[in-house]
Amino acid sequence: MSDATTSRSDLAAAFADESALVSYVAAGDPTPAATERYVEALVEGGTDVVELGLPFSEPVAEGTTIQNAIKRALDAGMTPDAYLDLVDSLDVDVPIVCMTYYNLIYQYGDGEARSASENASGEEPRAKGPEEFVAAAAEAGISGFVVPDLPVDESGPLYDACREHGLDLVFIVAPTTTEDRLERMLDRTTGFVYVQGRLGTTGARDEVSDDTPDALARLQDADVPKAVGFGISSGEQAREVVASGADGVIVGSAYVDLIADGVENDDPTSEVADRIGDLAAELKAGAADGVPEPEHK
Amino acid sequence: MSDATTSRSDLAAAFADESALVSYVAAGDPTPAATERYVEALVEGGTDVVELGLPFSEPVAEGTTIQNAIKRALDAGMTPDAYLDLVDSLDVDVPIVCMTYYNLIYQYGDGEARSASENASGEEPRAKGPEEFVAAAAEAGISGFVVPDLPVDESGPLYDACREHGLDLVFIVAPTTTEDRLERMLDRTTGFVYVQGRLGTTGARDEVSDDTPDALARLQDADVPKAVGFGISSGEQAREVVASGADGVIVGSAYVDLIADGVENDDPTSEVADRIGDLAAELKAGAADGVPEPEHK
Amino acid sequence: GTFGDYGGQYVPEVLMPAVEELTDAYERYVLDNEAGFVDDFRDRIREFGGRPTPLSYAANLSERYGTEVYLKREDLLHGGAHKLNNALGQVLLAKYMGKDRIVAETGAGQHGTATAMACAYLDMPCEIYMGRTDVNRQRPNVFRMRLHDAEVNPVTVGSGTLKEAINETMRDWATNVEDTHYVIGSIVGPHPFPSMVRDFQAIISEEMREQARDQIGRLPEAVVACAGGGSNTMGAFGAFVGSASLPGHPEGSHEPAPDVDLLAVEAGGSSLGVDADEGYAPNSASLSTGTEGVLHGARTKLLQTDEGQIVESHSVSAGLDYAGVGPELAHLVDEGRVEPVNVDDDAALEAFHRLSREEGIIPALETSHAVAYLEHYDGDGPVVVNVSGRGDKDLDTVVEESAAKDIDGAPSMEVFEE
Amino acid sequence: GTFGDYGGQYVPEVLMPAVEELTDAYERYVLDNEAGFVDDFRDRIREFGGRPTPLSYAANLSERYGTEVYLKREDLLHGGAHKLNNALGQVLLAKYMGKDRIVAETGAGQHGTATAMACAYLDMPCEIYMGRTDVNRQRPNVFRMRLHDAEVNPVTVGSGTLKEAINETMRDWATNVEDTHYVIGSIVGPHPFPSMVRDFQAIISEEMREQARDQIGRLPEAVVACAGGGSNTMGAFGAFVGSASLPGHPEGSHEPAPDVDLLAVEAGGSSLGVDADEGYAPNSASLSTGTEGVLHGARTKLLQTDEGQIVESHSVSAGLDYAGVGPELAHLVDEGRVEPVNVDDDAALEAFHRLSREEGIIPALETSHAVAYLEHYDGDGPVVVNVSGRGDKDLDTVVEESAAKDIDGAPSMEVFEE
Repeated sequence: MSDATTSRSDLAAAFADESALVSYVAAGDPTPAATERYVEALVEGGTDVVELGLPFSEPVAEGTTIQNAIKRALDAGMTPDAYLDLVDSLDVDVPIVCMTYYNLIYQYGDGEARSASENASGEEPRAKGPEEFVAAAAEAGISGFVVPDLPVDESGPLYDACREHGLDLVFIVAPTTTEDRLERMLDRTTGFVYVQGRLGTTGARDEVSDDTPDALARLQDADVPKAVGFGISSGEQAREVVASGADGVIVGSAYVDLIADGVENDDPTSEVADRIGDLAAELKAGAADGVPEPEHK
Repeated sequence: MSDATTSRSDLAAAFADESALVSYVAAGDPTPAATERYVEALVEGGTDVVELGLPFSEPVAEGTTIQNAIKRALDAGMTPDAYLDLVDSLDVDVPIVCMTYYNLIYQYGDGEARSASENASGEEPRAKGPEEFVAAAAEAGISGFVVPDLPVDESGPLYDACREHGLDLVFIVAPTTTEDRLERMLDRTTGFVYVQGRLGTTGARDEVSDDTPDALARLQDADVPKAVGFGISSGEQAREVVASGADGVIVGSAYVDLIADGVENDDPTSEVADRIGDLAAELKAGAADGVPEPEHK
Repeated sequence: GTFGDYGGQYVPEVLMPAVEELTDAYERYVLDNEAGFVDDFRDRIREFGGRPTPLSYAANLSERYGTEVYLKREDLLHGGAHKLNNALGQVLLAKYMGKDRIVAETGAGQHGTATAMACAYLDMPCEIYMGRTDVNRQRPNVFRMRLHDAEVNPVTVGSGTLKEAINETMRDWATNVEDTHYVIGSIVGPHPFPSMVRDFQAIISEEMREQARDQIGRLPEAVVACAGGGSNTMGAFGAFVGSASLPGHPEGSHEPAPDVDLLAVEAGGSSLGVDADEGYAPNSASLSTGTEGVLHGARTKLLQTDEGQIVESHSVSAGLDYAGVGPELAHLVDEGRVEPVNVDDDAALEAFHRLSREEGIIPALETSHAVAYLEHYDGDGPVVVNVSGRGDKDLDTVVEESAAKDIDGAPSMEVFEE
Repeated sequence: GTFGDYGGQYVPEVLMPAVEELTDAYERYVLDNEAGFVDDFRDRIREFGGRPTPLSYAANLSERYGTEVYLKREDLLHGGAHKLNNALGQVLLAKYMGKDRIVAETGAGQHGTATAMACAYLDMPCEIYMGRTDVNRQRPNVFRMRLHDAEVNPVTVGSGTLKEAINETMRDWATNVEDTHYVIGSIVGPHPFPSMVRDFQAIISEEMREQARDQIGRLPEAVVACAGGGSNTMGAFGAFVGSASLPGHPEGSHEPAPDVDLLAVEAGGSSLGVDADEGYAPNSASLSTGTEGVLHGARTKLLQTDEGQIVESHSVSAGLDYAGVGPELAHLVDEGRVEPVNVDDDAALEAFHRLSREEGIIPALETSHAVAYLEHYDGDGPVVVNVSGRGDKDLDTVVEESAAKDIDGAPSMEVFEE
């Protein structure tokens, strides 16, 4: 995606068919080249939005599967700059959302930390903050951000930077989110809203949470697309979630499980990519099946 | 010594030549038969008084040498009754002093402890106390007692029992003993007074303590013989002590070292007995050499 | 919720309602003593915990340094460290809030033990997350937690130490947030934790002030405390700074006392700085050398790479071995109210031996850093050192390290050589 | 110097002048507070030792037994047990007497540690005698003594345990009697030790009475304490019996209180009785089952053979593992003032787990015997249990024994199994 003109309309537009598939992998797991290949497979399989993880050393919102993916990526040398290079080199026609933790975004703008040695002259370091990273991300072709450790009340600077660069900021609505918090989030969320389907952390599960219909119901008046994540791993689950009223599903750990298996068995990247593409296709088909008949609308 | 008519005059009489040798071994170290042989050797070597240890499990006044002797004797089964049998069977013509700790003397009179099982009928147990053991000891041929953990102030019952049976009670005068304690001890000590030559516990040393002359000087007016112990192991030391004014020397650990060597090397009892006899002879000769010329008296 | 630029609430949305509920409970029960919560806490920390802990005059150290040295004896608190002040406060608060399950992280096991203890006492189910590496090397504390009937969950991710245990506890909390309270072990995490933990711990400095008045007749010239996450530090400083607020304190005992020097002693480890390539810092001196960032719910000073990845910290003292520090301390350092200093592993080991030998008190290795700083203290005194905990837990480490490094003043242990 | 028929001064003559000098010093400094000795002691045991220790209400045990249970928390005293009351008192007295060297015996190492601590604090050279067997199996306490700069002398004679260590310390004292004070660790030995140690320890029951009045509004119905040599026992009973006398106590706090039941819980070991042929008793129940005799300076109740040889005692708790008992306790039992009871090793282990699990307090194995007796207590309460020490020192033993014997209520330690 060498073209840096994506805007938030891209993200919302990706949900036009009401059965969008948002697919997550961690950048650099296990190598940047593999990620590039996996992203292509995801898109070929029908992915509408790629959520590309920028690995952070303390991924508190992730379950074991994605923690391990992040560890593999970090051990292989993934950095924010390498991430942006990778994004820049992607040649896919769907929007890319950057999923990461706030400290990486925050540090990128830090003249002090980035060049402590160059800064011995004593000049005032530039202030830290999200602006630089957002600018660089926009330049590389990112369409938006999901930052799980940045609740709405702390999101001011990042929100402002996203607006300035035309990027979407996606908030996660949790099962525990209160009404007044929901209002504050809906005031700021653009692109889509990330509906956390269950308590806890990310990770593939066998069944859709019973709470999903209620979670969607209270969002029915929201004027952004609603994508449900946390625990979805099969076409059937995707169908069920979309049938419950979602505009899309977010899947991550199910792909990462395939990548982990590939690493474990030393499978060729192309084989793993095929499996990933197949899973994406299954999920996309399931999601499409779940779209209610027109008369139900 | 099958004759039970010894009296305190026997003990005092043993110091008639002013260079008495008092020799200690632990009864039953390593067997009663060996002890019998060693006692004979001691007497043949010139011993004037045999101090025969009745082994107690907690010999707080003894140094390592005699502690080990006592352990050997206890491990081989020595008991107060076996001790009395041994004394009874000794055939030597010098007085025997029983050296032990108070609890053994005290328990011997205890109907309760001796026959707890026979006493289930609930009859009042006999009172504990030294009387029974003193009576039995007198019967077996003991002439007196040295009880290192029985200071003069606690010695009333044993003193009374000894008087009743015509036995001597020997007190130990320590370098730390105060004048008023010394008076109380001299009121009760009979047979001889045991002058502790140095602080601490029993055990052979290479030199006579510098304090010995002073210790003897303050006893010069006492009308009992004065024997010095703790640390004497050679004829030269014996000479020196007697020259300092003692009426005799007490030696224990030096003999016990020979017994321990014999046990260690599995030497025949007769060989060990010979060494013991030789040492006794050396000590006796040394002590005799130390007796001042008549004109000095 | 912030201390200057530091603090805040950087946690997943799923936890935010719990954090808000906790903030409300903190304000009502702790700050306003609703339902007599603080009275209850004060009674229990006295009767169960053994407060007040004494302020001991250290005659031999005073002679050595030519200045009056006093020791605030948190080593005598139940459990052997200051940790119970906070653990008991939070578990009791969870009970008042109607929570029916407790989770906590632990590194060396001190906070886990204190939490398990408080839960046994207050009859609350308890699960502790602890890195697999730490489980294996801190067996006595694992025994203690299990004896108090706490579940101990080994965390096998990463290096299996404190940072991973915190992450995993946050994940449990995110999963069971409705009925579970997370007892954070230091003045870190999202608001209200840094303020709340400080308030429970500041009972230390509240007592210090009263005792100094009674025993010395004046406030100390300086208070010295070690700083890892910083709970004993803010415990020792809180009432002097004036930020702490626990109702029911003696009059004036929480007034700002700007003339009292406050020295936070960090773990200098084997050397300062961060090795970004290795993702490793051979120290835990985030106040002295760290840079601003966001970790575990708060903006604060961190040991991190240029990119913002958190590095593995190091200290001979497991309890100081953390890449972050409480946001309030970071702020107080920026403000100049608290002076950050540091001593290295060897100096801490020497101080461990010095206090053991000269005052009859075996300090925790954490505390030993504070004691070590006395070698550099150049004020007139009186100076109070916060003895944050006892060193029984550190005996094996100290004996091994002292022999390996030939530490000055370490006694020979040849009594064991037959 | 005697308690009925018990007590006395059965020591070698070489020690008698020292014993007399000590008796004089005891009467002047302790009983008459000459030179403000007792004031000094009270100040130091408060500021250095952490007195008063709390009286904790045990809500969960109270519910279990349907009676109010309180715990007197000597586990919170510096060093982790009541031992310091005595050690500090005696080392301070030795200083007042002008002695310049301390010796002491130790079994499991608790008294040795307390003495080493007090000596470090008061700057007195210190040598501890400890059986070779005990040195090898109580490494942490040996570490602690060495860290406090005490010499530790392993005793290789006999079984290498407490009895031999006492013998050897008496030998050292006999050798160095002029400048050395022997800090006996319990209410045993020749007069004035049993009385003096009781007086220093009775600060426990003095506080207990004051605290019961404040917290319960009345004296307890019963006080329960474990009994080995008996120092924590007489510490817990002394002020109720009325024999203890330390000047400066609150009015009335040492008056005889005949309505308070006093229960001394001995170690029943694996079974009662003495195996005379083996010279072994599988218990340490000298008060319940021993016979009168003379040991270590005093006439008292002993575990001995018919002939009067002292046998090896046994208890899972090293601190109760002694063949004798303090003469005053023997007398109080004969008088009917103290009731001797006993619980076996298994019951003590169960109680160890019960207190750890239900009240958040890990007791010493010694203390666990007292806690175990609550299962048999049939009074109306309130009952006070003297928590003589903390159980950190016993963790390994308890974990091993609990697994080996499948003790009821012991937690699984499978967290260690990977």
